[in-house]
Amino acid sequence: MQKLIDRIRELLADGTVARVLGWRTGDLPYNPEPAYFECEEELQDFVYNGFCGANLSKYMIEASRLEGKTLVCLKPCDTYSFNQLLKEHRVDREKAYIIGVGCKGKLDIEKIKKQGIKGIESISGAEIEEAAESLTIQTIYGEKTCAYKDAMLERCHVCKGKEHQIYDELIGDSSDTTDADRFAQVRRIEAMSPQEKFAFFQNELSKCIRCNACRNVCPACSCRKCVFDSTKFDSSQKANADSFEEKMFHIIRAFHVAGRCTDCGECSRVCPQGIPLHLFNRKFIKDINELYGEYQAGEDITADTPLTHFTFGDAEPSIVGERG
Amino acid sequence: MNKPAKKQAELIREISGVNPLKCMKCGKCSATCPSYDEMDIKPHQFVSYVQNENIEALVQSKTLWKCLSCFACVERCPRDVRPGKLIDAARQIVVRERGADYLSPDEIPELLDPELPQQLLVSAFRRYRR
Amino acid sequence: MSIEKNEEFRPKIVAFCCNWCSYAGADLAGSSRLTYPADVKIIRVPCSCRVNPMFILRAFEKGADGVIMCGCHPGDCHYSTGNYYARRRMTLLFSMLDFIGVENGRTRVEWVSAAEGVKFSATMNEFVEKIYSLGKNVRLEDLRCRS
Amino acid sequence: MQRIGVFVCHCGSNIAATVDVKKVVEMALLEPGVVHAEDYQYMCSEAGQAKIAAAIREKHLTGIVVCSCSPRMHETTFRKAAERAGLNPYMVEIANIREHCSWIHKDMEEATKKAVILARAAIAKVNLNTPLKPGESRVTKRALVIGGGIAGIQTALDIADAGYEVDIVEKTPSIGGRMSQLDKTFPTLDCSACILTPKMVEAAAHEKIKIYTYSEVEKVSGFVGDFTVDIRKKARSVDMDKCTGCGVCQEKCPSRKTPSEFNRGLNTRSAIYTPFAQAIPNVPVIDREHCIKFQTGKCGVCAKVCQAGAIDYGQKDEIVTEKYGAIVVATGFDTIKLDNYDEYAYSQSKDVITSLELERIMNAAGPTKGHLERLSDGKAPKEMVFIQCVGSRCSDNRGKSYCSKICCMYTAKHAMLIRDKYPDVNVTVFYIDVRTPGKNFDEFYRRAVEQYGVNYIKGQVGKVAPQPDGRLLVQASDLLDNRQIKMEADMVVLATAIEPNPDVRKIATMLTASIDTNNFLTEAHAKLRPVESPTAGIFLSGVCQGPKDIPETVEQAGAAAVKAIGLLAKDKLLTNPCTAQSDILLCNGCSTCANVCPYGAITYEDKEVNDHGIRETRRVAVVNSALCQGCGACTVACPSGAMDLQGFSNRQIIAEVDAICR
Repeated sequence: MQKLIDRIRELLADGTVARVLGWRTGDLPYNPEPAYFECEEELQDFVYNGFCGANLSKYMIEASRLEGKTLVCLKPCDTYSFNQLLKEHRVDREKAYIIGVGCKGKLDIEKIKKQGIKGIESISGAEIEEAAESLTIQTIYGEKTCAYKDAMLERCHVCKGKEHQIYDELIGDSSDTTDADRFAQVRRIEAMSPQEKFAFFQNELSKCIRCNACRNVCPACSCRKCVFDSTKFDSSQKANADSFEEKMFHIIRAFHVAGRCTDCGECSRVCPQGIPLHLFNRKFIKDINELYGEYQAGEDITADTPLTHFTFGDAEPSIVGERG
Repeated sequence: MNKPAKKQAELIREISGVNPLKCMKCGKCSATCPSYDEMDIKPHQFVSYVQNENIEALVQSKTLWKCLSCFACVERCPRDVRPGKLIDAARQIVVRERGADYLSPDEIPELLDPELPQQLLVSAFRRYRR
Repeated sequence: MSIEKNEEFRPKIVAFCCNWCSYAGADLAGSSRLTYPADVKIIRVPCSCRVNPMFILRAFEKGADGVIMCGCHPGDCHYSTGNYYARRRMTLLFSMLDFIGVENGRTRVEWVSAAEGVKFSATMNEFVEKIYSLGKNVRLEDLRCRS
Repeated sequence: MQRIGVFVCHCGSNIAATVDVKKVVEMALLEPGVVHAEDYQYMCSEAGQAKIAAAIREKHLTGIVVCSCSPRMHETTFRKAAERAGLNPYMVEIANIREHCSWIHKDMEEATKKAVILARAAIAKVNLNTPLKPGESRVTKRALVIGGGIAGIQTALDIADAGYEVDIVEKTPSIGGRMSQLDKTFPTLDCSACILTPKMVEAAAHEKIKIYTYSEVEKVSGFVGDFTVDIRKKARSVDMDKCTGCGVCQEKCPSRKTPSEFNRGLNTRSAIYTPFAQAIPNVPVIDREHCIKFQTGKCGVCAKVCQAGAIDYGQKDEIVTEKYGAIVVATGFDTIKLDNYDEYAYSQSKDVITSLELERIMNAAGPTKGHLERLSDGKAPKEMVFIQCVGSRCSDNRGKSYCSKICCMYTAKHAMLIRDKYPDVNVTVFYIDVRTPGKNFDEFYRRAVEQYGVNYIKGQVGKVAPQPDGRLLVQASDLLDNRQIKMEADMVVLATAIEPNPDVRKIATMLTASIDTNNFLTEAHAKLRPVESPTAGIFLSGVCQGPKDIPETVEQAGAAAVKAIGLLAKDKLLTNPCTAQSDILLCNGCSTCANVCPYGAITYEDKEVNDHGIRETRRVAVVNSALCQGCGACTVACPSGAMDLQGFSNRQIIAEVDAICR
């Protein structure tokens, strides 16, 4: 991290960039938050560790409108999102100085808590310098340990790879964390009976409190005004939510980002109710891959997006029923 | 050959992967065939027989054993009907029926004729190896 | 979800038809007096590519028991490519609905040309029959009800 | 809130016999916004329309719903009636209670219930309708014809005769096209040049026609009535104004080894050349790739011999930009390459030729001066074989799936001409089917058989094998006699499939005209609009739309001209107001919509917006309503809901859905 901070200082000092978009230490040891840094002093709070899961690319929409260049720290998976935004003309490449930061998998505090570790005071082992095998956690009940792998976010187990898709320079090493099948969960649900599927989603979606965190964090949900907030579509706003969007919110949202979602997994990470929202997106990705050929949003910004493209021989919609 | 003709025709279509209805009866298969004169049912007729589900006649025909499987007809058929594949499939049906009238490997040396094209042997081995 | 006969289940079925082919096909079914159940109500759209997946979700949420979309045959679109986009959108949407446990039989896409009155009527008869066999749609109406 | 009137038509007994129209009126009155409802025997009649007009005036209606037959039948009628009564025509909606209700249901109660719901949906929609006004766009009274073959020439002449200016853009150095390469034409055996040349001259002399030869369309922008086209005039290296067409340069040119395009490569031409004697314009071009001066810098013979001083080695390509109201595509065809058909030995023997090559051989101006002879040894053939359907009617990816349509007739022509001129030559035609629909066509074919003794055999040829003695072994089947034929021939002529000119795909993309998998341009309607492209202002002439013979091509060329004239005759065009519109405040500028627009109607502009007090410049989508045809693909692709379709808006359709499901 020191090398990263030194380089950031340098670029800020020589005026290459006007500000830095990174992570700031939060009020708890495991909740760093996205922040702008505009001067040397503010960098005191700069942090980059295993808990810096937040994808900063969406903030670049805003930063693209600011004076001068913004230095942004992007993890490998974040660069897909940045690329996708670039493709949609939502960010300005000229306004961004991208430091591709290394990633050894990001941590999920909920997974730590699920292991019965409570009253956390500090955590070590999350710094990215060390190839930490385990986390040492000081709690009010004493010291606990937890394997790094067991605390990793679901998305890191199915990581797309640690190669940055776009950057100005790279700092820090990455290590491969992929050890699971990205579509295993989707397949498991596909194999269920309609009754089971419905019960599963009804159970999950019933937890939704419509806090909109998933939407607000999603780099693909970058509309100036969301259709759910727009009167033009007659799907009313949160305040006077009618039943339509209450029920369909997540499906509509998934459809809106279909073909554009990079599977960054932020929706599931930020959901306070722990709903596995990424399943919707991944279902679309799996279908797109199977029906229209492998496609990874944000990988090649010149590629045709699956929903704005077609071939004469595309599968008929009846394939859904036929493949069982 | 106790299965109903319809079933067998279906089987031929299945084994060969050919839709005989695509045939436009141009006769290029028969024009192309090197064993034409030896055959009682000509390649283009073979397609019609499958279309008409007259399979009994096919399995009894000389054609089945005169086709060299050179696949010239398969190569040149403009409609992708591939008569050679149909003949091949009919042969498969016969071979699969135990006790039916087909050659055993022991009989072959005696039947070998120096005039016989090498290709025939090669394709025969290819087929009966299974 | 079996429906008992005496319940008098009458499904609500929404059919989106493109103006140039399928709507005309439905007109032809009408002028040829080819009957199909009155449960089907047609909404005219300029092209199948105008059908937003939201409309279909909206219909289900408002109590529709089945939604069918008809358009020109691939390659015959009045706007040349509209139905190709529609085909992808609907395939993905139907797959998603299937994924969350909504019976696939409740959604359907059929390509019907202006000359295919017979096909239009036959398709509607078939679809309605399917919806009768599936019964009332309850799942989409309350996907997010308390458990 | 709208003030809506509902008008329920009995359509005699067509509706009223199965739908209780009174009940529909009664129920309609309960719907929000409805202030008036009535029923009448025939709403489309004068009296019915008068009722609608009266109600509009008396009740100050802002919208109406007519429950009647299909909108495809009388929507225009009722819209016009409303307009006459002072109501915006787009405030009219039709509930189709005839084709979609009374005619298909037998039970009165059921049909009535459905009619009520259909009316309810239409009322719900009208509640959200807004008055729409068709836009106007101007018409540039000049047409562009792409391609200078018989199709292009005919279209241009017809348009010019109607008094409009026409430009022809032709890729090669001369107009004339394929027809100029033909020797005789079926079914009357006219000399092709004799009937074509006068047309070429007429076009060249016509004061309204301007011909750009050796030129290509480079770029097209704009839309119906107002296209802007860049034409690249390739450097001819000869000054068109100075050249007298004396031909001395061509005689003296020392570079003579270039295969002649006009003679299908059967002989050679000079580097400075006109494709054929009757070329129009009669001004040669220098083929720079083969010109010694251009390749080595040393020569300049043509400049030395040119009395007129017309040779200009320094000439450069020139881009001309012109405006047009209508564009006619007449790009024609070529024969397919025979690389996939090794069995016919086309590449192995000079004596296996295509039919188009035979045309050149038979032609007095051709490589053999019109003598039928083998190209390998110059000997006169005794046995000739014609093979039909080479590359046509193939579903195996080697050839084309369609029938090329002209081959049966030109083969009959060739066979007849050969038997007529060389009675000692045996002619055998191997065919799959002989297809001769057309006036005097079958009679023509029968004459070849009956009068000229051409031997027609049903059965395709399997292979053609060159023999050591130079003759050709033809192995075929005779399906009717059920025998295999092995015969020797001196020449084999392949009726090679035709395909659209390969350049047409590029042109179609420039014009956003749709094209099928075979590269034929798609017509707007297979039966009712065969010479129009679905893209407004683009018309199709000749083989670019599908295989055609000369009479059909000329017919279609005339039809395309009429359609173009119909457009040019208008001073202004009314545009369909049901177009997409983007809400500037919602638009993300993401370009998704432009990707799905088949008409290229969406562009992006940096626009100053005032978003609730925040002033900034944003990249936003702008729809050109003159180009937009209103399909709505963009509205669904748009992630933010900024794009909406007037007349079929999201809210309107959702209101209909709600009304039906209520």
